[in-house]
Parts: sequence; C-alpha cells; structure tokens
Amino acid sequence: MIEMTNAPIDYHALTESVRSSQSGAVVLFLGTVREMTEGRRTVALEYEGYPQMAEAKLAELESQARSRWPIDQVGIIHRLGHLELGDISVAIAVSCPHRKQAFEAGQFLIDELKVSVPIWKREIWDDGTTEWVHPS
Amino acid sequence: MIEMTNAPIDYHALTESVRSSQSGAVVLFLGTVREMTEGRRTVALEYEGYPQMAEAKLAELESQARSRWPIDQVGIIHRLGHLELGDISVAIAVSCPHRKQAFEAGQFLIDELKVSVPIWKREIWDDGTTEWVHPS
Amino acid sequence: MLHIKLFAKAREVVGTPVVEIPWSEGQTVLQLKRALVEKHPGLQPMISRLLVAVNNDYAADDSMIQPGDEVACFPPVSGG
Amino acid sequence: MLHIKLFAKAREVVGTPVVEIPWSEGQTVLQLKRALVEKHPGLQPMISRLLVAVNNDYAADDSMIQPGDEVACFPPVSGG
Repeated sequence: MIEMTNAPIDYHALTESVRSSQSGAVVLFLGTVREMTEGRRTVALEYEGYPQMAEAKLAELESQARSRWPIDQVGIIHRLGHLELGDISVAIAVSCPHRKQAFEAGQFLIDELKVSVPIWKREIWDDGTTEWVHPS
Repeated sequence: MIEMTNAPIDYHALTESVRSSQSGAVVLFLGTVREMTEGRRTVALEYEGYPQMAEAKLAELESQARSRWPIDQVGIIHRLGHLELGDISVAIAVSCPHRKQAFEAGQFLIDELKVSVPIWKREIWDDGTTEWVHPS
Repeated sequence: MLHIKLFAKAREVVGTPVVEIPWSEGQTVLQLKRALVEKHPGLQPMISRLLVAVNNDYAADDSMIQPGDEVACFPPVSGG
Repeated sequence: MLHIKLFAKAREVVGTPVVEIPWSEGQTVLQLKRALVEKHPGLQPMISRLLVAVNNDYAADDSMIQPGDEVACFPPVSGG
C-alpha cells in the first residue's frame, strides 16, 4: 500500500496490513512533527507534494527494498497539508522473516524517501515566520 | 511502560504512549509467530517467563538504551502463554528526536531482550512434537 | 506550449502552480530552466538547485523534453 | 532451606516449578548446581548450560548465595 493523503494517518491499519504468519518481524516507523529544531520552536508544518510522481518514486523504492531484503509486505503513507505538533507526517511499515531485515528495510525506505520523493515541507515558526525546509 | 502479559498485546496503545511533540521519530518493533523455520512448520508457540526478573532486566535495558541514545519515551510488552501463528509475542516502541537514534535504540532493545531477559519459548510443530527453543 | 507544474518555493515565487513555456522538439531540460528563469526572474536565485522531472522521473540537464511530456520543476525535496 | 524456582526445560525435567535444597551460609552458585543435579539427575545433561539468578540478577559460579536470597535456575533464555 502506497498512499499520499490529507487525512490523519491510520498507522494501526497500516501495520495490520503488513502482518503475516510468514514474517517474524514487523518494523513501523513514524515521522512526527517535533516542536524544537536547533533551539527554534515550530508551531506547525505544511507539507506539499507532487502526488503522482511521489507515488511512482515510492513504488520504485519499494522495488529497490524488495531486491535487497526478503520483504513480505510493505506499506507507506505520507500525509500532506497542515500538520500540528505531534502529528504523524509519514508512516512506513515493513514485515520480514527476521528482525534485522525489517529494521534495515524500514530505515532504507525512510532514508531514501527523504532524498528522492517529491514532497516539501515548510516550517511555521512561533514568531510567525515561515520557511521552506532545505534538505540537510 | 514495561509489562509482561498473558493478554494480546495492544501495540497501538503502546505506540501512542511513546508519541510526543519532543520527538520526530517513533520506531515500533513487533515480534510475531512465524509459521516456517528452516523448512519446519510451527502451529503454535508457548512462552514461559520469570516475570519479576524479566521486568527488572527490561528496566536495566531501558537504562542502558537511555545512556546511549536521547530517548524520549520507551515501552516494552512481552506476552506469555499460548500464541497462535501471526500473534504478537513482543512489542517495543521508542521515540527519539531523530530517526537514526530511534532505529538503533529499537534494534538494541530487541537484540538485548533476546540475550538477557528470562523468557523461554517452546515450539509446537505440526507433527505434534514440542521443543524448547535454544538461543541461536 | 509546454505546461510546467511548479512546487514548493518555485511555485511560491512564481505565484502560480502551472506555467506555460513555448516549446518545440529537440530542446533540453537546461533550455527549459533558462526559459523559466527568463520569464520568471524570481526563480533566478534558486536556479542552480532547481530540479526538473519529466514523466514522473528526474531528468538531467541534457535530457530532451518532448512537447507532450509531463513536466515539473521544483527545489530539492524535504519530505518525511 | 533454599527455595529455587525452576523455569522452562529445567522445570519440565524436574517436574515442579520450585525445589528445596538444604542450605547454609558461605556456599556458592556452583555448589547449588551440584546439589540440584544430585537431587534431580534429570538436570545432568543440561548442567553446563544451566543459569542461576540470585535476587533477579545473573550470578556467576563463584557467587555466594545467602539463605534468604531469591534464587532461580533455568536454561539460556529464548524470548522475543
């Protein structure tokens, strides 16, 4: 399951969708809106995406991950729009026979998502200013 | 939250309990009952624990993890008793400011749990035999 | 005419999510970037970082763009 | 008397979750293991792998056990 959505992410349903008796390990990653970044206070984030290309790029990442690890099921949901502190911006769930594979595949997927999937975020700071985030 | 339980694990509540606006990353690990192990078919697992010592050892592991990573919240639940295929035997949730920390801490906790926490499992194979699992 | 979707800061500085650029066969991504900046000088400060996607894939400066291609232009991504 | 909790295969071969061993000050984990095997020969095949915990922590063979200690004996763990 690969999805871009404006609605809150139901990571419980996502996790259930990857569980399987063929897998001994499930890893779920959630990215959430953090208040403090290098001493500055965020009040909200705005995510903008290019959904059609984002879904294509996520499907490519899934293929790459499947070629490297014996993945059973994988699900990725990225939220777009206005997010408040603590909200979930991205959820990635992966199931594999063994735990090391699931951890590695999950980390690969979120690392690569941040590099290649066309989604952008804008910080809304507590002083009222906004700023497009540059990748680090 | 550290808990040993005979009831099904509510990993959704566990995950919610570690979410926080101070953290940008949550990693959840689920261990689930896998059907096939080296060509043999499992029909169920029985987990036995020494709950008092297990909770003490898990609290130690939490302290060790907190000394290595800037963990915000952590929760660990291990189930005991009779588990069917696909059931969740263990859930570990951890929140950290950044994702790499959360992945590393989550993997450390499950790796060490398997080494030092007094819990034992017995395979019930599809030929009706049972076998205490030796650590690999 | 080529319709170019803009995203994030590129969309913001141009002020619209889609722009049109006159186009003919045999032109490259680099020529598109130059045409965009000429028409929308607000993009000039970010031109070295601008990315172009053609048919949902990243395209290098020397890639050709055909008139019917799906084209988008945007800064480096920052999702997750 | 020392009450020793047994778990997993150790419990299974002995047939009961708690056993009693006569005990006095100044004896070690190794002496406990030998006393257990003497009383319950079914433990003999696994003695080299048996672990002893005293007051909820793993104890080495040369650790002393006091009469009031909480003591458990079990094979290597396999949870998760």
